[in-house]
Amino acid sequence: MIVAFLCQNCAQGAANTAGVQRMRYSDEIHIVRVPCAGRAGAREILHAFNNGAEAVAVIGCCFGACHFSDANLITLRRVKIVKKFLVEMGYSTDCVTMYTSRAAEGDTIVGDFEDILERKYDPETPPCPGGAK
Amino acid sequence: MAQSYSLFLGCIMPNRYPAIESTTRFVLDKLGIEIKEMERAGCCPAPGVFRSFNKPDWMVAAARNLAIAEANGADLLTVCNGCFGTLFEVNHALKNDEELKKDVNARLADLGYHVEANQEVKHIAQVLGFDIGPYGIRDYLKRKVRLRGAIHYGCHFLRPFHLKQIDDPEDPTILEDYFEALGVELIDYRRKHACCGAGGGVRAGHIEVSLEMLGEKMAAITEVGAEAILDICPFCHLQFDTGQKSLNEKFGTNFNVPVIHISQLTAFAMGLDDIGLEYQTIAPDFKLEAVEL
Amino acid sequence: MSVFKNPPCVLDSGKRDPTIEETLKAAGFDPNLCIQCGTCTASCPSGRWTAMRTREVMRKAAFSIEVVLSDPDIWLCTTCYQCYDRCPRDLQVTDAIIALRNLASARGFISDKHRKTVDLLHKTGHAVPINDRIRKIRKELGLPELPPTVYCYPEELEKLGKTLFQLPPRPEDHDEEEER
Amino acid sequence: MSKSEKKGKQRKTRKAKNKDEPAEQERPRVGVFVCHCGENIAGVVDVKDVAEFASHLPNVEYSTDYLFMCSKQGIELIQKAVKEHGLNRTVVASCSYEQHWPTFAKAISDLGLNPHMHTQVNIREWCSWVTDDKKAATEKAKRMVAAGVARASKKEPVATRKIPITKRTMVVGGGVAGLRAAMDLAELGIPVVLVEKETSIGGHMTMLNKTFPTNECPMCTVSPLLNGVMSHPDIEVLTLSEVTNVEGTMGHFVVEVTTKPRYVHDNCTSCGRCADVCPVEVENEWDHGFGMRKAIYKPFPQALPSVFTLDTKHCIDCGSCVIVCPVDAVDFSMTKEERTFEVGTIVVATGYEEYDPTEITAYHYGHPDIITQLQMERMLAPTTLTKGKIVRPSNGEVPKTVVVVQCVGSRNDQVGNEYCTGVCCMFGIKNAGIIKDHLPDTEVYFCYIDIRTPGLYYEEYYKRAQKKGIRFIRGRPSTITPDPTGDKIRVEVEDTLTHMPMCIEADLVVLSAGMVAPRGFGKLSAKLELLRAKEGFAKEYHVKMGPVRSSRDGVYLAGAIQGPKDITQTVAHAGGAASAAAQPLVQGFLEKRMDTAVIDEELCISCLGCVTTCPVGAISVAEGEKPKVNDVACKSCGACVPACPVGAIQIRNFRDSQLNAEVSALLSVAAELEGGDE
Repeated sequence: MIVAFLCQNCAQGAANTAGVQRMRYSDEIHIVRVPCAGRAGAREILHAFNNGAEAVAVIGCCFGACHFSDANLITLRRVKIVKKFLVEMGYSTDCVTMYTSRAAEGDTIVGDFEDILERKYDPETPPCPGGAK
Repeated sequence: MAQSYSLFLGCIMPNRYPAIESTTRFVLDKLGIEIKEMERAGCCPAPGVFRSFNKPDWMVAAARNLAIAEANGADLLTVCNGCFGTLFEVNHALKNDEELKKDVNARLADLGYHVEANQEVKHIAQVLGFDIGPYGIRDYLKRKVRLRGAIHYGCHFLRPFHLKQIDDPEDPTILEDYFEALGVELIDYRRKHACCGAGGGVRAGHIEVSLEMLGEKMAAITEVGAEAILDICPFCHLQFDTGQKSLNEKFGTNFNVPVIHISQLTAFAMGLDDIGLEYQTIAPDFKLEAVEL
Repeated sequence: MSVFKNPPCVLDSGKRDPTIEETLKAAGFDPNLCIQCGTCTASCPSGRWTAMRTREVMRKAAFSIEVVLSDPDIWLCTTCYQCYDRCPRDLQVTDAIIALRNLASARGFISDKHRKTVDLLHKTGHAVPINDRIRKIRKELGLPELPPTVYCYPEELEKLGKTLFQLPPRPEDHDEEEER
Repeated sequence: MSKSEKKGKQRKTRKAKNKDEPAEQERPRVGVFVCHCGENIAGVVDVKDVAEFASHLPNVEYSTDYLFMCSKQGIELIQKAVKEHGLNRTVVASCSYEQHWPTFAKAISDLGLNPHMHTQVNIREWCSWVTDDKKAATEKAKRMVAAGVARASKKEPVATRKIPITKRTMVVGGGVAGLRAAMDLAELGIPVVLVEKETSIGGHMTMLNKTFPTNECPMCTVSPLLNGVMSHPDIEVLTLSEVTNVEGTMGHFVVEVTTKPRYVHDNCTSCGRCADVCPVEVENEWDHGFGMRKAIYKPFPQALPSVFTLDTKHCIDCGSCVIVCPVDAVDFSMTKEERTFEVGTIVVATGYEEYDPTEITAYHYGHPDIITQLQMERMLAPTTLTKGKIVRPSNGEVPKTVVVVQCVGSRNDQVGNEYCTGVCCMFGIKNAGIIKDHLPDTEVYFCYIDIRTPGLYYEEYYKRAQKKGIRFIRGRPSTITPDPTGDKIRVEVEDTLTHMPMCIEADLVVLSAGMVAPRGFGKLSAKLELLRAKEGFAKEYHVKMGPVRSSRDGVYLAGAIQGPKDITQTVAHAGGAASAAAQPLVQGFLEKRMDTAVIDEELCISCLGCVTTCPVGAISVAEGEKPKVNDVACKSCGACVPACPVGAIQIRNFRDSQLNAEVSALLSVAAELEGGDE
């Protein structure tokens, strides 16, 4: 199961657009609504892993187009820090990533989903914290 | 370290207007630029005809020439707009497309070459007009010319602009500034930046159309009373030189304006008397007038 | 009866060759983006003397009308790039013409005169080969009689000729007379 | 798994300490409503199965499915269930939050519940529309509903607060859009500050000679508005002024305005003696090269405020004007002034700028006989050097051939303006017609790509121009070149309808340059924190439903700053902006949802992580105190929450506990469903 934290502006807009355009992505993607990508931090991401998430994506607006004055850049930094935690814990850093997407373009977010899915199933990398596979 | 270039001869310069070659060598020598010969180089191949038949083959043949210059370890210098067009474009394409480079190298390997596209392709007009420049050239001049000249840029030196980015193709000044420094009085004429009509395989395939286009240019040049046409491309040179004769024969016109290449005029200003105008079809008795400095 | 079924002046939308549009798109030119403003035709030095209308060539290409390949029009472009530099939609018009010519060549639509140029390249390595008069002039100018080009290396020349620019034969139903 | 459970428990015990955690609420009683959305959801998801599954979830009291939950019947169904089963939370599994959260929230708030107790689960866009496999989609919908129910169980009521606001508006830009907006606002009794950077108000409209489609005099049209604004008791007009700083939020902006010195006091009677004696004559910017002015000047006779301006850049300090002024209005000692205004809303009406065609080098703009439409308007104006006559600027002769060229800098990817300005066809036709009217013997050519004249009386106007004998050529000129062998301008164009390239030997060429965003708008938009479209114009909130709102609350857009517009559209747009800007001011207060950040002072360790993180600067800290959240400024983004190392700062309804409950439920249900399969 993959948890995707989507900001209520561009990311959820993109996910809605993807739906309207009847694009296809894996049913393993589960979207969690947050007001801004900045709301999802280390606690949220690690909570998802602790409860069995195989990968976590945090998706916000494009850089420079954040609706909250670049709070998405703060998120980018936070995700990088989470990756450092994961390294220290001996896990792959691939299973958590920050993405951006455009509300008007559903394919941007479907691409993000496909990317995080690929990361999850990459057999070359050590297992994710929550992943049993 | 002295500047050096791999001199790309092409076809028309060595095989029709050797005087352009000899004056180019003279000018580069005076400027202290070392020439590295490009043994085994061939046709660039021409961007109009050969690219039209088969673009991939054209790329491979051009890449072979680029590879020869690379083996010399010196940037490639052309004296012709057509060669510049082909080699610049292919070099640019190879530089920016790794996939393409792989494909081209795969075919080049059969011929025994390898291209990296790590060098520049330059035109003599760039070297004279920008690198040396209208101010820099004064140090090398022995005399100036007294001439009312009409400049013809040709097409592939400045166009397409987004690739070349040398000067604005609608209103360039690079040659104007340079020729003025040589003492030329410049005359503007209608459709100055239009094509001479030779390129794109039109001269080879449809000579009458090619001549009509030339005729339109010649009429404008004659109308303003130019004493000579100043060009930077041996193919335009050929078109102007032999084309005027053909026009006169075919349409009964009386065009008689000699054409002078940038290398020839520069060599003359640097003190070389024999710049080979006597071998040309139009006005073989034309003599340049010198103004001593 | 059947004579009157398909008037020759009506475009038969079924008789289209989609490879034309595809080839242009692959060459980075989407002919459907053309707004037919005529900037290209007005720029064209050839169009002033011939029936060639760059804008029309692009339109025919967008409609994938096959005749655009066999027409001599595309061979009247001097590749001067004025249309390319001025197109308000930033379309690569000249490159599109080259792509059309490539497609025409692949189907054998190459004039005999152009075939001769290719023969020269195969034989001498040059589109314009040297002659005796120039050999003499070269000597007079203090240049080597023959430039050190591939012409002096017959083996390599032969190899090049076998690798590059092998032109397909002219289609039988299309003869030179028709072209002009 | 045991390890993670333990961790979760640890967190829970610590979280329980958070004082601001909603006090013991009554036991959650959740109702789940699964929508078919016709076939949109039910065609892929087994909605009955989902509803059945939901009924077994913790806290769920009632669960059902229905064809269209958003229909009147669907809403009644929800309201009936709430009443009958004593529900205190609702979950509707249907479409997106944006589409129908407000619908269902209103449905329960009508019954007296807090609207925030409604949770929307999007099983359409995020599930049925993106999944092919019916079984997988149903399973996914179940997981989503389970997560939604868990979240709903944790939800807390959120109050809506009324915030008093400053009843005053600032209008930036004194063109026709700004004037219209200012007037409309003032008429509603709202005090307005109008900020204009030029010496006088009126903008581009006062530069025009005639307006389409009636060929009316724009000065006559606009002057009642100009005078009205100048004399309105509720409008303060600041000319030569620019916005230099903006602080605050909707309802209470603090705007700093800098006014450049005019060097002439307001007691100026506009007698003009100063200009008569001024020895310096320079080009008048207002006339775009078709008029001169003195160093002390009024840009045009009717300019308002009717006060002269001294241009120190060109003044030679001779002092003649000081001597002749009968009222001692000229004052060299004036300095720039900075003033601060408190306003509730801001209307941006900075207008457009004419595209500078120099960039299109093939058109050789810069030659005296190649001019733009705005220059043509000035040439036709009776107050300029030509006295309204149409002449060739190079030699003053009457042109025998005029070419009007459309789409200059519009519909042009090369210069980066892909858009159609939409106005040029009409003003091009207008000026072509006026030229033909003035000079019937002159050939007027009109080169266009497409004629675009939508709207009443516009096509008719075009038809009238055709009747006048203007030669319409469907083709865009490739080059416009001064002839080196004569004094003509050669326009090369293909008439695409006859397939003929042609060369027009013109005496005068008029370029219909498009409308672009004004230079310097970048600075203003940065101060106002507005988003801009890639074309440079200010981006509207929504292209269809919010064309007068900007990306920022409390800032509205009027006229061409939102995109090219003609005068009619500009005035209508400005009226819309005025009413939008007036709405909260007339109401007298703002309604603000308090799902904002809250700080548990007991937990807070004063690390100030939240203060430095807050992207809108809504958290402040005073010496020796714990940080405080400004409820009005807080935009509820939640960026502060992860910044807090102890979880002391939370967002209402996006608390750690609430978000974690949703994720836990999702993942545990996922494991369950998977386990059940095996």
